[in-house]
Amino acid sequence: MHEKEKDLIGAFLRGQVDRRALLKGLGALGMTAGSAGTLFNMMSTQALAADFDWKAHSGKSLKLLLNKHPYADAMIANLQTFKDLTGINVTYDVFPEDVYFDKVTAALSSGSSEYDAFMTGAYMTWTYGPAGWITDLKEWINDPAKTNPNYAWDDFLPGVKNSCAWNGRPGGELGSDDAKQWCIPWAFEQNNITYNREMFDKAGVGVPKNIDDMISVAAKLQKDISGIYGIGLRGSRSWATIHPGFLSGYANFNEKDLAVSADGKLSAAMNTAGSKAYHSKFVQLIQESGPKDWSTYTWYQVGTDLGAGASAMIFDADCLGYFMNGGDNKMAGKLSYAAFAANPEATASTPNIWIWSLAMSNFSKDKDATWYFLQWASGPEHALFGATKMDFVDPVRQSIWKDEVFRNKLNTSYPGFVEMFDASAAGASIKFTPQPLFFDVTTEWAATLQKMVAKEVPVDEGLDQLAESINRQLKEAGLG
Amino acid sequence: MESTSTPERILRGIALTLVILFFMFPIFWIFMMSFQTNETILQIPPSLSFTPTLSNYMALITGKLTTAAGTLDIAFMGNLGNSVFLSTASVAVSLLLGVPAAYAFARHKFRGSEDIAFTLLSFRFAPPLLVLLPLTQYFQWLGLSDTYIGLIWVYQLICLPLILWIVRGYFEDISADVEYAYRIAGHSWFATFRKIALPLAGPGIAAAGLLAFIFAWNNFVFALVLASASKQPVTVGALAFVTSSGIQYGQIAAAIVLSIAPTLALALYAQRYLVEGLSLGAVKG
Amino acid sequence: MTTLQLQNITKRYKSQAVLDDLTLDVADGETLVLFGPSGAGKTVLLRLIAGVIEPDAGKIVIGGEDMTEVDAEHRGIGMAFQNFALFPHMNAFDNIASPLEANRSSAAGIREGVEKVAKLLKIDHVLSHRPKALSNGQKQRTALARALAGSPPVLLLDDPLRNVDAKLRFEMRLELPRLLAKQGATVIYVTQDYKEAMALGDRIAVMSQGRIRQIGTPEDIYNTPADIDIARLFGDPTINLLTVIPKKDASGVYVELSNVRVPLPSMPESVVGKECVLGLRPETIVFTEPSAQGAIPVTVEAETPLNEKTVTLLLTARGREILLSRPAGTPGPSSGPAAIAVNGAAAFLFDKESGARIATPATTTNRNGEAA
Amino acid sequence: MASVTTARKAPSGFRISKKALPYVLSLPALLVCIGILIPFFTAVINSFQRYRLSQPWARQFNWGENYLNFFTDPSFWNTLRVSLTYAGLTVVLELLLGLGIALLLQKRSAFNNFVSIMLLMPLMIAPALAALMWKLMTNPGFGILSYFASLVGLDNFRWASSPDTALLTVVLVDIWVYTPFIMILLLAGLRSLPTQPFEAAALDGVPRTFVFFRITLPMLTPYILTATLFRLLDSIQQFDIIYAMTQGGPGDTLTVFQVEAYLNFFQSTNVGRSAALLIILWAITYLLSNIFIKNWLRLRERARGEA
Repeated sequence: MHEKEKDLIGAFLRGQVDRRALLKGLGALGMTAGSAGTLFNMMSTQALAADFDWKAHSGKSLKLLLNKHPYADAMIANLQTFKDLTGINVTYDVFPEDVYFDKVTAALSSGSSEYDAFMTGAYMTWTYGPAGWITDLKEWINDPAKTNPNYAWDDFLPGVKNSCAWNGRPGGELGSDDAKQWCIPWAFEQNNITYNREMFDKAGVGVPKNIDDMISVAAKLQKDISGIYGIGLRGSRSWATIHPGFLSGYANFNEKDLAVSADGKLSAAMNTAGSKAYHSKFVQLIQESGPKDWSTYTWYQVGTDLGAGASAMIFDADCLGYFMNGGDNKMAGKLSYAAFAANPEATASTPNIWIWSLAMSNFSKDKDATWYFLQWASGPEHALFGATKMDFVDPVRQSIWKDEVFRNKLNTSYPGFVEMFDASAAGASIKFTPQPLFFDVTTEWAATLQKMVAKEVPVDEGLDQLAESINRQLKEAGLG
Repeated sequence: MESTSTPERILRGIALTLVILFFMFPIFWIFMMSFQTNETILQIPPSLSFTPTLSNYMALITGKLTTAAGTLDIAFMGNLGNSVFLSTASVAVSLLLGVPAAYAFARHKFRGSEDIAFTLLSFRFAPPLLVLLPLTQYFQWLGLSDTYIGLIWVYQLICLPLILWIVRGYFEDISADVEYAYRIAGHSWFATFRKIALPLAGPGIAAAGLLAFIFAWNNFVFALVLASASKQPVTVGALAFVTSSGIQYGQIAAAIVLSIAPTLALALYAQRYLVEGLSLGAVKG
Repeated sequence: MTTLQLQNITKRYKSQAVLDDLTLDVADGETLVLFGPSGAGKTVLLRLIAGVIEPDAGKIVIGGEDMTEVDAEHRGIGMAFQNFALFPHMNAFDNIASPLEANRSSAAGIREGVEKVAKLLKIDHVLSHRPKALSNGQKQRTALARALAGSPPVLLLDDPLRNVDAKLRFEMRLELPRLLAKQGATVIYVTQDYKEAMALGDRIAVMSQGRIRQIGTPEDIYNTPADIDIARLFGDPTINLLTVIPKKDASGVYVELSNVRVPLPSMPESVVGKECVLGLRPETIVFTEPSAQGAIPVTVEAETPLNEKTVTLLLTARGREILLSRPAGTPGPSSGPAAIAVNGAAAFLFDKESGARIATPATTTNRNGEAA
Repeated sequence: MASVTTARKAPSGFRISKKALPYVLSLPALLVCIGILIPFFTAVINSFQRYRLSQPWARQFNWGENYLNFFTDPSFWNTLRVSLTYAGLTVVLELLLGLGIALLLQKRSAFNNFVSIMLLMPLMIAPALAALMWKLMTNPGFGILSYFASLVGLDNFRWASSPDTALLTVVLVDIWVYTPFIMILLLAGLRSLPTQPFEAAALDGVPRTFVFFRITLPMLTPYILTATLFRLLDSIQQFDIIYAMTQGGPGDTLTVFQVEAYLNFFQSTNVGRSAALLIILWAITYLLSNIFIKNWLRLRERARGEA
């Protein structure tokens, strides 16, 4: 059947025909999009199988621990392809994001061999890695016998890939030569601006250029448009408050969370003059134009408000803005995206990033088989499937960003997204200092921010206290 | 009561109205939300004008949830089933173990009885997290993690002490002579327990059982840490509506309504026991 | 033979002895009344016999079998509680049927048994009622019926008439002896009412503070009370008690009341000069002519008719109160000065210090033949 | 000699001796729970260790150091203060409110019974979900309660997000969820009180307040103690509501024991500190319940002595 079509798709998968040519060609052959999809899947299975023994672990069984997330949904939607390809059976547990990481900690800390692989963020591997719960994946990536030749490890965005590698030394540089690859990036988020075009037009303001501009733009929006507030920011007592917009702007001023001395000792770096200045402005921004109950705001409230038209913009994950521009959100189709550099002297945006990644449990009973899953799930075929057919933003492979279909999809429905990405991708990386007290530091940082916003403590004093407390904890843990 | 004056009746009426307003309004609001989508729930200012939709309930029952980021599979009905099973089984086990123990503490002052009773109660006030965290490891070794048996066992920490202490009080309130009379009439202690003590403490047992059921039903932290997705109760499962693409308030509201339903039905059914029969006047009279 | 023996029974609550080394024998078919004030240990004793509580020391032998360790349900006992202790969730029929059910009787047998005893106690019309719907009297009869229904060889009745009204109590007091006799059981009956004790008991055991103070036939107890307390407890109106110091002259031992010599012919000489209490039953005192031999002058203070008796309160010259009881309708002064005669032979003399009655040679023999 | 015909059943078959019976009845319950003691001891050991999951190599016994550190740690004292305040506030308010409602519903009627069941509904919603709903209802934009507040002029009432009102807001949610629990126990208690003293008092024309304070309240005390005990122990260990509403914030306003210990374990993976915190919490609850149980037993004893 369909010999011509198979040839065409085969050529595409071998890289001989680009995607547009493929679709054109298929159209000419009278294929509907749907049947082309099926054929495409079938062929990609064949293509993958061609050069590598995917069936080596046939008959085995794996179990995954997944977060309730569009990325996981995209993977599950495509999972049959993997099963067909390898003959490995895969089951999975999905937990809501609110409790997901606690579940991971509970499972791993008890040494549970139930799960072979799981979703994680890079920050978490700073705990999981030293604790001995996850496996360094370099061994597999570099083994040609275990990794298929099309995997293209070099295709991953370097900044993202390196952010998932750490040598385990507190304060050690991410992606250093001796770093261990604790997890494989799957998709990531840059923290930039998503704004409501209608509201910006109505208030007659442009996209803020720097932090001072942001303060005034947000204030003007809030004043001119009734019933809304200027800018959505996270504020709960959690690390999640620090890592998006807040840290991205902070890093733009070249400020650090911790300082690493020559002998590898860590100390708090939040009480520098530059840091204090930035904190003051950020606190002012929240006080003047942030959500009224900012201190309870998590990802959900920030997104919900934007989608429901309660806020004019957010300084948060780009994919949060992406999700709010679709579905049954009231503001769907009215949102735009822009890179944001808080420092007027900075040349470009330097967003801190969150990376949804895949890690291998050290308690897995069959690591080779697990690696088969990991390389498939992070491989180019699934990445393309996720990016074009599902909501796999932001993709971590450079080839996807070059993909026309993907760029077109973004450009039509998500104005400014591609430009935003291109403008800040170079500066995008994890801005935290990797160290095992990450959550202690960030939680306390968030609590201090809350106190400053509530005017319980002045910014200067608050930061000094924070630095003092963090230094004490670092010492206690033998890191400072 | 018959002699209550008019102003007092009015005052009582006002007080009761306020109480009902305070406790029932959120319920009413949740109920209303369960017929709305996020679009009408998230209005500024909030309003009651909306076109009711059954989509939330449909989503829960069919297990398909449509969000900004596409269609998600949800296992709400499975979660509901787990909740029913876990709570019922836990309370059943607690009653089986707790009622005889309560009887022993109420009727027999034996060596160490108060110590044993107190120890049993102390399980209730051990902070759940304290035992939970090491427990995950032991369950791993014992092969109990992610089993219904393991969960039901841990749920005994919630149910058993509550049942034990409430039921003990009811047993103590039964006149010992009534039981003696039955013993002397020629019946064994077990027959006496079954024919006299159990029926007379029945309302108390029903009430304690219902309260234990509610507490087991509402448990969150044990279920979260010890159960995999397939064994999850509603409390954990409902968080699935907190998706990365937004909180599905409508569905959470509908989930709450659906999750109250079994307990409420049970409470209404047991109403006689719960408030009317609970009073031991019948026993003492 | 269903005799009942309690041997050296001791029961303590929190180191306080409620029953103190108590020994008691009850003959087959006998009705023994346990009489005493509340807190004497009567109810505890019944429960020990029934087997719902255990003694700290001592043996309980029923029908010649040591039952100390035997469970209540195997002792063959019927018991009626002072508070009735009916099963509130069962109707009167089921209440009464409970001992029959325990015997595994047939349904027909149970019905027959219940109806028989219900008819006997005249509660056959309320058998379908729950205890809540029964009057106090009906409850009491139901409790009694339940105790009787199994025809137990030993029957323990714990003050069953305490909580019923006077009229019913009076009726039952007449009715019960007939009923118990019919039953043929060995009965222990607890009461605080001396008339009940006198009316029902083959023998009466007077208890106080965990001990049996005296045991004997009702006549024994009345006529030869062991001590001042027992004398006071039995008799209505209560016995007159006057502190005296007996003297002696040639004609024998005597005491002086208002300077009148009252001879105590049967008293031993050892009492002379010792402070004693003279006990005079009100019915042994009679009005007499002031001029008569041994007449004691008194003033009539008040007169009260008491059922078939008339009770008169008198004041002696020294201001001591004395009660006099005579059959209703017999003549006597109702006010003003009068004179009385006291029968010294019928008087009791108690040791003031110990309260014990000072035995007279005539009565001693009588008291020793207790269980004969 | 009719009595002889009454066959005395011989003791037969398997019999449990009278002395052993209560143990036989109560031990299964104890045994089922005793397994839980093993993890408890593990936790005790952990609390005496320097133990972070993220630094397994540094795990060692540091004996009392985790505890000693608390003395100089202001966040610990804050935790202690917040936990006790929270427990005290919720229990007292819920007790008063619960008692008031129970008194309102005391009279037996179909309506009152129905209302009392309806009032149980907040208890039937998992606190974690209830908190989520309250969070929405107190949202400054979409929240109906914020809307009501603005109608009465409280335009900027910030509920759980302001340190000034966060405690009150969570306490309010706690009251909403748990008052029904106290109400139902006290209602049961009220309705089980014997009627005679009240009838007598009514006949004698004793003032109602006097009746309430001198008859009702003392007779109700065992029930009040039971309800208070369970509520107090749950309240001082509150987690679900606070964690879902504020995660302990804003600032350190609501870092109660379990929230702090939870964060210490699951986020910081500082097992040692987490365990030490929980052991202290356990000690507090142990102490409190001991006091309560003693009083409870004494009152029951007395109540039965009078009966």
